[in-house]
Amino acid sequence: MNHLVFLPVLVPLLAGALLLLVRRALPLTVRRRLNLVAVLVQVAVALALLLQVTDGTVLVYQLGDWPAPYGIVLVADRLSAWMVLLTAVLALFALLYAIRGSDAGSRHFQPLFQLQLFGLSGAFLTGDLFNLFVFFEVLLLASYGLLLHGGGAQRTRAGLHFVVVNLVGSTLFLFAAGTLYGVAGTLNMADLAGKLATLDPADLGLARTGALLLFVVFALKAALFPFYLWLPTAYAATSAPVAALFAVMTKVGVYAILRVQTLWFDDPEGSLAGLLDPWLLPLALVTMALGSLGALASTRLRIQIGYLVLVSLGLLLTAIALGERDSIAAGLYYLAHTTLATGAFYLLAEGIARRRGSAGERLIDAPAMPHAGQIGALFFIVAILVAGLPPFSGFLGKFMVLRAALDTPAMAWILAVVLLSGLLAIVALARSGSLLLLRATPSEGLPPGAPGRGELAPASALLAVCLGLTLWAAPLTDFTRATAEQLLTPTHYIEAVLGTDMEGAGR
Amino acid sequence: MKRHLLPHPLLTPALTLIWLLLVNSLSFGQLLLGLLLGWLIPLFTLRFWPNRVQVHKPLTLVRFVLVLLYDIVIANLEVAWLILRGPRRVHPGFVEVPLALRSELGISLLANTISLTPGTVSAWLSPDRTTLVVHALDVRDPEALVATIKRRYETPLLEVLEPC
Amino acid sequence: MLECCDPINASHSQRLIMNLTLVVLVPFLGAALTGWVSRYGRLRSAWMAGAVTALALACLLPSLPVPFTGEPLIQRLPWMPGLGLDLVFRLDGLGLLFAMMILGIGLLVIIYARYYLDADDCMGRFYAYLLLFMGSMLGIVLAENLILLLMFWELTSLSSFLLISYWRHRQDARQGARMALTVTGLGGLALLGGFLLLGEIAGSYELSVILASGEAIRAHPLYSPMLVLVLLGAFTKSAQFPFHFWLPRAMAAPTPVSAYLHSATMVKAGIFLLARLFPALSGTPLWSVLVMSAGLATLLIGAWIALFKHDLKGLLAYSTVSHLGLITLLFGIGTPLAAVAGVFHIINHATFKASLFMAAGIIDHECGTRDMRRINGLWHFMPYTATLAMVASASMAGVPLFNGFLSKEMFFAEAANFFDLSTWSWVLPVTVVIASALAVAYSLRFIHDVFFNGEPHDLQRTPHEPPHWMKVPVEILVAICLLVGIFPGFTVEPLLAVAADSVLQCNSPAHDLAIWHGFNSAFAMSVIALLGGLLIYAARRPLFMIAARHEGLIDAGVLFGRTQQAVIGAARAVTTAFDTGSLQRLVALLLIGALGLGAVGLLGVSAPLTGTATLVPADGISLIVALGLGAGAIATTVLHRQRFTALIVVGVLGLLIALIFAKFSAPDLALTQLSVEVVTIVLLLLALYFLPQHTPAESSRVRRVRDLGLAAIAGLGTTALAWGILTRPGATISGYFLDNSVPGGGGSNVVNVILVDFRGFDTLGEITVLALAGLGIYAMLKGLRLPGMTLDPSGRPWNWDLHPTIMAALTRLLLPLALLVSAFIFLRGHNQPGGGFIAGLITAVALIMQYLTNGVEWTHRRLHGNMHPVIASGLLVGTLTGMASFVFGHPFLTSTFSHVHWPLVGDFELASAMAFDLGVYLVVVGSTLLILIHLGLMRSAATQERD
Amino acid sequence: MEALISILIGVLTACGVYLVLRARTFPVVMGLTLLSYGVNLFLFATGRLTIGQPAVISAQAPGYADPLPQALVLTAIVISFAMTAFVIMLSLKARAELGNDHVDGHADEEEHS
Amino acid sequence: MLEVILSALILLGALFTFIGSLGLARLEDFYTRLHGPTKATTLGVGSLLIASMVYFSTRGEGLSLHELLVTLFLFITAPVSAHLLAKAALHLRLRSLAVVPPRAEASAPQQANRDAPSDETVQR
Amino acid sequence: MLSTAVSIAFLLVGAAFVMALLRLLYGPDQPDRILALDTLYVNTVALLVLLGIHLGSALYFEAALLIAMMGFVGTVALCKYLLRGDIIE
Ligand code: NA
Ligand code: NA
Repeated sequence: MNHLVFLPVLVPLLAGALLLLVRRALPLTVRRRLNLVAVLVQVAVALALLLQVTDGTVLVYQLGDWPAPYGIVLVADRLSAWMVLLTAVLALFALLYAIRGSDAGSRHFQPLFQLQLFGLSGAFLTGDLFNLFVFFEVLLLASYGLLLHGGGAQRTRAGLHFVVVNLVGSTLFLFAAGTLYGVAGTLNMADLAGKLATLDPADLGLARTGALLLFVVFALKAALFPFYLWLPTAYAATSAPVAALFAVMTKVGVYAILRVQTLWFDDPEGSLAGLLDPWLLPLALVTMALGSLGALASTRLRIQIGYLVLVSLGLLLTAIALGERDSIAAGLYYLAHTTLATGAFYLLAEGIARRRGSAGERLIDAPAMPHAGQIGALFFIVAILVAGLPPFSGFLGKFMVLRAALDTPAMAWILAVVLLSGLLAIVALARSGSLLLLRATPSEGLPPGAPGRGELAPASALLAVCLGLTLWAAPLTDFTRATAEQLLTPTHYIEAVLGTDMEGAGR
Repeated sequence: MKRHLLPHPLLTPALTLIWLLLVNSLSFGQLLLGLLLGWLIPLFTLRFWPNRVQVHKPLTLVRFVLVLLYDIVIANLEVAWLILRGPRRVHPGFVEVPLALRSELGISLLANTISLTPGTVSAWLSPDRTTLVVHALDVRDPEALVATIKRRYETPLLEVLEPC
Repeated sequence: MLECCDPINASHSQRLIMNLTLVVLVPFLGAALTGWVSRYGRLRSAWMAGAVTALALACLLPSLPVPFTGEPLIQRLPWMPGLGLDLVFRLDGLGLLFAMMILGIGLLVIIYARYYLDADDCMGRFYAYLLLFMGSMLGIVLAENLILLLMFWELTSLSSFLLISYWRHRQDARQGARMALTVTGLGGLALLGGFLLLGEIAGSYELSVILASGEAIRAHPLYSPMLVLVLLGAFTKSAQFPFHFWLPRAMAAPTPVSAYLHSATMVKAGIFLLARLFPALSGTPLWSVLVMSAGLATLLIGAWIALFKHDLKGLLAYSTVSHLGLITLLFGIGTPLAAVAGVFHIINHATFKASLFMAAGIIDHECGTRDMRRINGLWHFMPYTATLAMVASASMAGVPLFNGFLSKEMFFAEAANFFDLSTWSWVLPVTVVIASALAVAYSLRFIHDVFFNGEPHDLQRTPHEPPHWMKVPVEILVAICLLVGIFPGFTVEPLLAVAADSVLQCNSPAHDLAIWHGFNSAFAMSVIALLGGLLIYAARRPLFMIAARHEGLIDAGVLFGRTQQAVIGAARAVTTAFDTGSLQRLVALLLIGALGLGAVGLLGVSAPLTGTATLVPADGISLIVALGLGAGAIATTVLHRQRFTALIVVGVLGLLIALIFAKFSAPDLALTQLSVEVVTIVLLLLALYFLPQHTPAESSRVRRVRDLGLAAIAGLGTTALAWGILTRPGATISGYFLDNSVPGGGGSNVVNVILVDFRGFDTLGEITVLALAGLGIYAMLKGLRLPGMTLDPSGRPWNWDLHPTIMAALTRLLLPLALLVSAFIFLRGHNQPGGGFIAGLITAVALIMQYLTNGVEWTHRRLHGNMHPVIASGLLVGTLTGMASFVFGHPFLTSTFSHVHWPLVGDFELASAMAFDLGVYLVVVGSTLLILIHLGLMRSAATQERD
Repeated sequence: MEALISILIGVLTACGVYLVLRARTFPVVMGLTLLSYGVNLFLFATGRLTIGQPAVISAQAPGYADPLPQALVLTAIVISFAMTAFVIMLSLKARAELGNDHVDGHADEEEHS
Repeated sequence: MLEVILSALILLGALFTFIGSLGLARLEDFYTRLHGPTKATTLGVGSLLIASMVYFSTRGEGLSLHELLVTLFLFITAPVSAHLLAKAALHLRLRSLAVVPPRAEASAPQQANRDAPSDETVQR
Repeated sequence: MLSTAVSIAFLLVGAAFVMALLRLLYGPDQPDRILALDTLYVNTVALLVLLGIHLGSALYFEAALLIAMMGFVGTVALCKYLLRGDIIE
């Protein structure tokens, strides 16, 4: 049994529990170092896992040694490993930022951070629908804790909204999972794939409802229109490292949509073939459009970033909705880009806000900031990344998605929305950039307590990773294309999970 | 030291007995387990229950319990009849029972006893714990009720818990 | 159609040396270097920028001869071959021409700017931006791949944004920069769309392929949208009407920037694109109509407005617009000769306009203003500069002996040829002549108004000749104007020919660059234009008055500003219309989405809702419980504004639910539900103390009706789902659990075995959630201060009795009993209803009971309040138990159990799952107590600060 | 019986939905509680209704209820308990930070009157 | 015979459970209603638990006495609940058919009792 | 005979439930409702015991035991709220 599949879940869980245990026993600096070591280990583990699955093997880990579909399995295919690595990398930089001081305000930052990673990795790796629910709850609750640390009316309100709407979402998840279990009698996602493909026509209505409700839940997590309203405020309300880590949280929803889309709804012979097709693309496009309008309308930088996240999510889901090998490959490349770039943007935004005195992140005039040159350059680069302008990964991803969209019937729509929302994003970022960085009243010097240049290092490093995404786009897109191929031929996944002699087992 | 190891000598066998009741078994293994728990739990709860309870006249206690059970049955029948006849026939009233019992546990047990027998509920204890106000469902003669309570319940409790 | 002769054989010559890549990359790297060296002295950055440009030129030199062989040089560095996107560069005549202009004029601008910039302007930043721009521009003209071209195209937009906003303290600079970025950004995105389509049509993004497949491209059904998108890109970049307005506003940039961007480079990128794709896209009616009309309109409008600009740079800017229109028009006409003329005018315009901008910069620099109404008679102050400027203006006006005349003659000839007696064909030559007359007029104005026309008005300082080296670039450019104008055959002809060849993708038609072609229609038009220009300038005063009256009537820039404001306003409106910051709306939208899609799922197919299973008959007690539950739920809803009352009813609901679980064979669930219920009630009560006791009636009627509707649909929907499932015979995987629970899991309570074994991982996640809730709440409590109610809800003081004696005394009695029960439930859980979770809750409740009845202080003296270690060790115990199986090479959480026989004691079963359950127990106890205790402590914390 | 349970699930859900849509935190918490009752009952119902056949293996048992949904409901109960606790706490925090218990933190007229 | 005893016990228990709730529903003020549940607790549930003990003890699987525990718990807790309810009702001054002793309704202990000897459970 | 007795008992306990539920809904005061809840706890114990006898299953015993305990805590907490507002102080 290859324990490597399990390690991305185990490492943060153990680390989280340990950090909780030593909360009072060890000084903060030691705990920070422990945390950092754990995340570094996590990155290494994720990398090792990715290398193991690059050749197309699907690694299955049967928890408790119970075979699927009876026990819970963790499944690492290219997609899962990609997501886990992405999470770990993002977490590393978010943590590097946090341990410079912003974690001190929280009573439980260290364990919550690790448990959030536990939830994220678990959600990406699990092959069981109900277990996915559990991990959703883990990562949500961890994120609530992280979101709410520190006070402030805005943060509390955003947190309340975020929590309540997600709780309603959790209820929906249970209704959906229950319905699918009621019809198909199983919870393993690979097993469900087989059962849902060969449904008794009489059960079709229920199964469709279950699947569509599940889609609603995932769409909520992915902040798809019309369920996106929670995102900008929630992301804007939290502290920078947490917001950066949140950048991967919506991707859990995206991941889940991609997973079920390819696993359940892609087989043209299956009973539920094309179930999401009428919805996913239009909603993705509307999300993109509204996101770009929101970005233009924002009066605060972090709200604006939130809306820009929506734009990127729209593009991402467009790529998934197209359902082609190339589009999914493009989407997966873009996913990595947008996650890291968004993370960097949030880290940078706090740096900017802290240098602007009382104006903070509000898009109004403020005294010129110290180190404006460095910040300006970083802002410029991150804006280019986020707006999808050349020459960086954002452009490449967008280009690839559009290229894949070309021979589809909705081409005109996709082109129109993507290009126009891109324009709006440019306008919005030019506006905020010139307000934040160009239009300054004379400098008042460093506000008291503001950090030095070193604070910008994690964001810079994340941008460097994005540059890496650009330079090594070819091998990366080779990988994402292989990932897409693997996703579009789910039989391998299903066989790996259920074993080949599936017919003999069970009932 | 002894007190530390076995804080409530009565509690251990009681808990062991209850354990055996719980598991519905008399096996030696369960007895051992019961003893273990009966020893561990008082150790843990020692701080919650500092004053040692001493039962002075076990026979009186047994008689008290039997009387109580008998009273419960009788009172049940009486009150059932009252209820079935209809609400117009009841004559409720509050009576004040002056207390001879001093300990918290004693007063509490008395109050519980009163409440357990249908027709009376101990409703209020004065702040100085000298008077227990009892609500009775159908009281024609308050003094008699108070006397009954003191005689049938308080006296045996006094004998068992506070003999001096 | 292209009257193409023998096409050039586009064989790709691969060279090992990647010098083209270097040409493009050197400025980028140089930009960083330049910015860096400026720390060590501002002038060093100027030297560095010059050196970088020279280096780039040097890199280009070895390849200079290649285009003249007639074959383009193509160099490829693989990047993303799978996407058809490589770092592939191409050097042909057109690219060479442009590269030379970019580098050559770039070098001159660098020299010029060294003297132009003030001491407090950050020079390093300026040169860094300039080099960024230069590299991007070189990338455009040398790119072989359209997507690569586009990337550099966008980089020019971005770097020009930086250059235009260089004086960031100036509002016009910021606005101009943003406007330029917006318009060119729009164009860039359109171009992306166009290139995507073009690549799709041609099957490749490489120019070699595209230029060779013009026929196929023009015949493709996607040709029209593609062309429109590409032209949109070209027109916005080249400031063609109606996108011309950004260019004059970009004049807020330092003049060297204008001299560079708006003569030879940035705006020429659009023209370059027209030339580049000319063989592939031109020759269709659509091309002609779009390109000609844009060119013509721009030519005329630009010239007209230029005449009336009082701002020196404004005049030059609109003149640029007009000349760009001219070149566009030439490509629109589409004949090979017109294309040659277009290429020629690109060169000529670059030289005279760059020199004019530089001259304007000198004037601005010396006078402190650019307002021609104040600047007069500079001839007396700076005769040398005046001479240079007048030569360049003459070239701009198309006066013979200057280079502008030559290309304008070719232009007139093409315009005249266009006239073929068809109904509207006269429009072109006539308009062209009018525009040229206007050009003559504004050139005249530039000369007369600035250098003559009386004395200057209130200038800040007395102007004089600038430093010598500031004039050198102008001298060089003016010299080129003259040399080309007089000796075209010796100077420009070879470069023009090779450039034209590559534009046409065939050997360009014979063209004679002589100054004198005889008395032909072109000459006549030239003469008319010159005379007309003189006339117009003579009549300038009434014309100025007319113009002043209509000023701002149709200002595309203002229109753009309004449009942008309108778009932002609309964006605000749309955004706030959706995002009202209302949770109720958020939840309602989620519910509407779920209900809608759920309905689609259920009603979208014709499947029966009711299944075929045999049903369980209802019995009386179930009916009563169900009725009670339903009534209770409704009562909670109806009474919800009386919060405490609603809370009591919720307690009943939990009890009845537990009863239903018990009734339908789920004792474990009943136990769990009961325990959770009580803890929840305690929790709600703790919270209610700090909240209003009543909910105000504040929902509007509409809102209530909407919510009732949603609620009703949700109720119907879930009823339907439940009914559908309950009436179907189930075929599930549960048989496996029943079969393997005892032999495989070592427990006969299958539910518990599932929880701690089959799906133990779920449970691990679940206790993590519980732990997280505890930690999250604890974290949230920090600094939280809330006043509780000082009076009870009916307005009376609270009861004096904190801890009623009877209650306190008896609940102490209960503690050992409850703990015993807890142990019982824990130990039997694997085989009978129970388990770690319920046991944990019982323990927690037993302890909470102590808090309830004896108070915090009393209990805290007896119970250590720090629950974090308990939670942590619970999590660790669970995890480590799971990890124990690693030792035996089994996966996480693999359970083991064995029956141990001890003498006397009997059979004991030891299962690893019990250890796991212990972890569950600890987390439950720890978290529950952590939550409740700290919530209960909140009021005491409000008065005295604790941890 | 199936109809009874189905309707019950519907009623609980409907009441939960209505309360979740209220403007004050406390009713929302109550609504979430009712919703969790509804969904737990639903999840439980996916194992179909069986009377008197708990999934405790014994020789005499005539049959067994589907244990899996029960286990799922158990997990769901615990999770929703944790979540409820969290929301309750959050509503207190909101009350402290926002000065009232409106879910959006609006101070409204009725609060003053 | 066993069946008869069982049936009688069951019926008795159910009957008293019912009467208790009937009292709760029928009686006219809170204090009198408070007496109802005592019936359900004591004789009602008591009889049923005895019935259960008898029933499970006579099925050949050994003695079943753990029902006694339920009784024990109920007998400790039910009176305390009743006491607290009455205390709350007095505090809230609910309508009473009987005359309420004035000091039992007081929100604060009367002055005379302030100095009464008390240990930790009494108001400071 | 036993099953008849159990059936009648179910009816009686069911009727008891109805009574308590009515009191719960009708009130009129909060102590009335708490009392109704308390009564329902006791009635539930009765019902579970009956159910155990009816189904011949001892698996309901723990539930009955737990109700005796949990019901008490619930009632105490609710009463304490009425008396003091702050239930843990
Ligand atoms: Na009584
Ligand atoms: Na003038």
